Amino acid sequence: MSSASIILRRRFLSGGLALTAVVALSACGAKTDAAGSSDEAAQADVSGDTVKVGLLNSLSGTMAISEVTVRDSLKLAIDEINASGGVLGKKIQPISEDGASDWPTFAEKAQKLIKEDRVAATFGCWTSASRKAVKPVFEKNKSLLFYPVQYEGLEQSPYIFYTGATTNQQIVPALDYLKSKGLKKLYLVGSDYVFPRTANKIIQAYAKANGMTILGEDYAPLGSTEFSTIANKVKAAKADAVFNTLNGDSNVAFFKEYKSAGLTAKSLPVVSVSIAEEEVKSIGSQYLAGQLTAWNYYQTTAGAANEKFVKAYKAKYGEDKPTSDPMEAAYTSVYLWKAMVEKAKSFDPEKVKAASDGITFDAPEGEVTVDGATQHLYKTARIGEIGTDGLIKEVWDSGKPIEPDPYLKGYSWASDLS
Amino acid sequence: MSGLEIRRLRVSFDGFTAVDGVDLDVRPGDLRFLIGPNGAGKTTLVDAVTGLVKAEGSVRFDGEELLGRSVHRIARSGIGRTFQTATVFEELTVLQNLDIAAGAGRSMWTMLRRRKDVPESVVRALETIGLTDLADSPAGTLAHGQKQWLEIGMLLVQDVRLLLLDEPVAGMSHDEREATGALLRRISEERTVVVIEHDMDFMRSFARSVSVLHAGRLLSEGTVAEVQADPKVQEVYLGHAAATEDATVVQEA
Amino acid sequence: MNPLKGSLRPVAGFAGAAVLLFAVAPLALTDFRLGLLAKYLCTAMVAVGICLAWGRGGLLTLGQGVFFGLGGYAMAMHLKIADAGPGNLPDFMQLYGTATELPWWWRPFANPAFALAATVLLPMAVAALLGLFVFRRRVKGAYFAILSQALAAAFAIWLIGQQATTGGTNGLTDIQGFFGYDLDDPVNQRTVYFIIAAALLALIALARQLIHSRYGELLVAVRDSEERVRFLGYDPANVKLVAYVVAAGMAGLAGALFVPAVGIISPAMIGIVPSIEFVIGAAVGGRASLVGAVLGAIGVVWAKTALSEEFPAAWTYFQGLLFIVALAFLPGGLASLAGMLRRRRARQRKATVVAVGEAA
Amino acid sequence: MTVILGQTFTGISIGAVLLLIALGLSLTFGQMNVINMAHGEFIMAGAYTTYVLQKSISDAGMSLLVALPVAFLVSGALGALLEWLLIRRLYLRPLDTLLVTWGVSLMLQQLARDIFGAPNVQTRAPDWLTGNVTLIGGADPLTVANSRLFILGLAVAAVVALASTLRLTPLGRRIRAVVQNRDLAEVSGISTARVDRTAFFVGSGLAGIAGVALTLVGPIGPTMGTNVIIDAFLVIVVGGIGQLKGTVIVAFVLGVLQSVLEYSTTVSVAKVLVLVAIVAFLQWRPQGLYTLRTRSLV
Repeated sequence: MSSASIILRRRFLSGGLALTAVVALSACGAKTDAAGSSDEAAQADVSGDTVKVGLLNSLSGTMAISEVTVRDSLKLAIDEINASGGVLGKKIQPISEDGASDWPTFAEKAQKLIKEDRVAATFGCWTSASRKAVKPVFEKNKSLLFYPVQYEGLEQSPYIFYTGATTNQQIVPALDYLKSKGLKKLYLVGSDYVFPRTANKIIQAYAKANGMTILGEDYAPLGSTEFSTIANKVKAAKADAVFNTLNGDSNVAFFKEYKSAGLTAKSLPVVSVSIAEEEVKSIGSQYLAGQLTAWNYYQTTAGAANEKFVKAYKAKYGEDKPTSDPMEAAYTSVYLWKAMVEKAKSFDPEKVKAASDGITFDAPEGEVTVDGATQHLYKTARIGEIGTDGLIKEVWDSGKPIEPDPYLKGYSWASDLS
Repeated sequence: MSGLEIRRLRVSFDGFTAVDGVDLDVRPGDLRFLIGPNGAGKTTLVDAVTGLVKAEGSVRFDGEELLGRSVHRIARSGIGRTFQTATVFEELTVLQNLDIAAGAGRSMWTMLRRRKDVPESVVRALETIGLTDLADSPAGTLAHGQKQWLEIGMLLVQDVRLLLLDEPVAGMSHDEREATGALLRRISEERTVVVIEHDMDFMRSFARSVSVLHAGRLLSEGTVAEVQADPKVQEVYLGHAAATEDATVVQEA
Repeated sequence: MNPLKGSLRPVAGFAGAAVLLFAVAPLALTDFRLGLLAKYLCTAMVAVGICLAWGRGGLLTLGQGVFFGLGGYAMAMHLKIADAGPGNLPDFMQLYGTATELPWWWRPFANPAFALAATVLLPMAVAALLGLFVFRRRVKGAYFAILSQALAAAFAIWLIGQQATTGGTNGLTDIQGFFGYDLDDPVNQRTVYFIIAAALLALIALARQLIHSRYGELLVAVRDSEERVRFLGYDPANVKLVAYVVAAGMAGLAGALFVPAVGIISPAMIGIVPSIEFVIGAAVGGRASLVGAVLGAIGVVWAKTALSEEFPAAWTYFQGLLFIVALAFLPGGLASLAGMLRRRRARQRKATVVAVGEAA
Repeated sequence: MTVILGQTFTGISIGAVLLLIALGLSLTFGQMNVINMAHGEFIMAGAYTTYVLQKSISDAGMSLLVALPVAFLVSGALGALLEWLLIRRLYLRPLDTLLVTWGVSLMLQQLARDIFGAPNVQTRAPDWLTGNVTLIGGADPLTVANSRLFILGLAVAAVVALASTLRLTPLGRRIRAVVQNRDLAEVSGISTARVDRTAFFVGSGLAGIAGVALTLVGPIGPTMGTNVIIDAFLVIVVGGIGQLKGTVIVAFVLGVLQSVLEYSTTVSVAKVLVLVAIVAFLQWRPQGLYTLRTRSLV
């Protein structure tokens, strides 16, 4: 990052602040044993016959709803790998930490995993805010994070692998789909945080270039559950479709209000990018049947790999537990790491990174390939329709995996975005 | 004219008039007792004078209008009161209670420093109210009568010119009453004192003048003897101890 | 009572705390754990203010997150500008914003002196303004507590809504330098810890002075009987205002120092829940006792880290239980237990003296 | 014109939800001066009751109607239990009650998570509640959702029931006596402890009913209570302690204000503006819209 270079690598000691003279003395005294080693990147501890990896998810707080499922599928993948011999002959020992839906806590726990537990890699984070909070921690300590959730793009940290979709693998295909169906007047509804605001900026730019019009753009605070006014606004705008980037609880209230306002999937379809099988279950297909979603994976996605994944997941966690896109991306991320490590023949993050380009995996969502340059995946975009049974049925896919383009450099209309 | 001067005082709550056009004059050096049956408006009158409740009319003390001022400004202009139930700062010591009462005019600088020595007025007040030995005990541990004395002591160090005392001897033993009465008499030589009291014996022993309130109005005013001779007062206090007997007691005193 | 002992005890206490914080902790703890301790000490700084405002003044400040956040954002804004370098926008503004230059209300924070002063003065000014409105109109007790909570919620919502200029839910992250010193360097991290420890001791000394001053006595008087104080010629609104504003300043300083220690400030530190969490430590340790409040705050956040590492769900139960036990059954907090023990010992000693006296 | 009317109706329906949530508080906070932060979790208990009942009663409409009294009993029992275990020890310390009940609310949330799982659960609304009624036809029809009308009706019924209970029944007279003068009530032979518990039972039971109503419009999950509790307390604070009419008026006024502001600005801005309006209002009337006047010192 350019900003880092501006700072002189000065130390308080050489700065010679009179105020801290006494303090500095004891800092010197204490420094000798610890500082020497912590100056360098924390070394992963791979000396034993196990290798530790960190699982960093919110197990408490508002985000626990979603993140626990990710943790569960990470554990599933680890169990499977351990059962088949582990990685480089070592069993994986997962260390689970609770980010508690609080971003500074995420940063703290990331540090703990890297410095105290000396994990070889960390898997987790859900919200962009938690990822932004831990990003400097992983970069400074030169340790790897595998981030399994679709996100707003415009980021490329050298120490993060993004196994969820970036915008050109989810939002742009969804817009292409709407355009192909002749739905050109859109209304944007989102939760007030980074992903929806950035997504909507991209949608605005796309619309401008593709002859679509945006009739309105509304944000509700995270956790907001009163949507009657927004439903009124949507109804009055007379749009062709709604693009929904709401998160969590808000979706429940929004769709209940949507139906109450007399709006249906037929009269005014909603495309959602944060509603997966788990959310469908909590909102109810009564309110959602017929609405559209955009993801890279559904529980119903065809293929032997997915059948195996769904079966294993349900066997481990319960027949009524659905699988969803972020869970699948998390599951996949562990296998990708294993493949990278085996290719590099080392747990060293730099070697793992160097080995990453071109790694493929037959994931439940279909084949994915790591793009070494961006550290994102080639993924297939899929549009699904929510059925009355609560499952999502695929109605369109991109045919082949789309090359990740986190900064949308390949799209001329997006040149102003970053 | 100086002292307390009340004109056409009216206080009403939600349509109920608690004080209804009272005129009252109390001069410095007086020891005025305010009596009347329950609900006569005695406490409300004191509340109005000290700014606790809104009132119409006029209340002047040493020529200054008090109505409309906030409670603490009225207190600063030299008017202090006690309450029916003794209200002292239970978690603070006797000394701290008095010190706070003595210090409304202190500068910010003084306030932010520790109390190094005990102010002269506090030492005197401690002696006056006889609590010198208990100066470092928390006020919450005092006996009921001692708390009431502490309240009076707080008024003394506050150096108020008008003291409004609400039933100061309620719950005190006979000796304590006598001591309190003597104390009030001494205080009233330099200050104006108004006492609300139900205890007729106490009133007869120590009052210099008496005002009788009834149903929010002033019923009668004068010396103890004059008031007790007033047929209107006898009517209000019907069933109370015979007026004639009381009158003789007063004459003896 | 032995007057010499009375004056020496706090000095000995401070010296002991200083040795612990400046010598023992840095030697005994790894860099990571020392960093955590720095974070805990920031919470303790907030608790010092809460002890003053709530323990002594009876003002249940359920909005300390707001002042913590104001201090933290003031500091982080300066550090972000400094990180970006002259003429550049902070990274998140380039990413999410449309503006090509700093918003007007960011610009003064480019000046380090202004930013440093603002970390304390800004929260104090906001507290003064709010307190003036609220205390003058005698909004108190429960009303005040609920208003504080609503304020915390509203401030968090507002911050989140201004993504282009405040970083939204992300907050201000990835802070690299602290007045020219690289925060990546463990020695500098250590120095940040020392600054925090020194600030905490200074705040404790300041609060101690206030508590033992005449003002401190008056504050307790206002807490126990506001109306009575008014009849003594004081305006209780001003008395409360001072405690509230000082507590806000302390929270602001804590927020400001939290930023270099943790490298992030976000709305997650501001809303209703974090604001209540600031109070719990003081409540558990003993709201009216400085030592109790500080140790309580450190203990509770430590327990949170320790317990949530092992059993995340159990932490929630434990936290709830802490609140219930501490407040319903031990309103003086753990500090009152120490007091009870001391009193019992004193009673025993007295009994011995009496017995000895009788024997003689 | 349709917009203004529409937003007014929306505001009224928001107000009805707010009223239903705050109504129980007007008894426990407003009358008894107890700040019960776990009130939100009693709402949650009501919502989960609906969910559980729907598993055994498959007809959505029937289960909803059965849920109303059952949720009242479930949440009421929880409330009475809380009162007996903790709150009765704390009547003289309202601020400590706030923090203690916040601890209770944390534990209840975690309990719900352990029993029902962290994700939200779904209930089905009966068909007769998912449609809407057209008030004004035409190109821009003004419609009101059936669910919202149902909640409005429920809120009105609950207010009438509570008001007449307080006014007409012996229980109500006892509650009012205890509110006005606890000591006097005690010496007049009223068992204040029993009145307290009964009042808490009723107030918490009303939260259960609010929970049933919320299943129609919002999510059903462990944190659903915390989302609404502060708004509900604000309604009581602005309405004035001890006055049912204040609660009713303020709930609707805040509802309309919120919806109008939301329409003309954004949800976030509206929320902040409403709070500013509340602070400003308290400058004018620090004790709320209606107050009980007493002559006590504190």
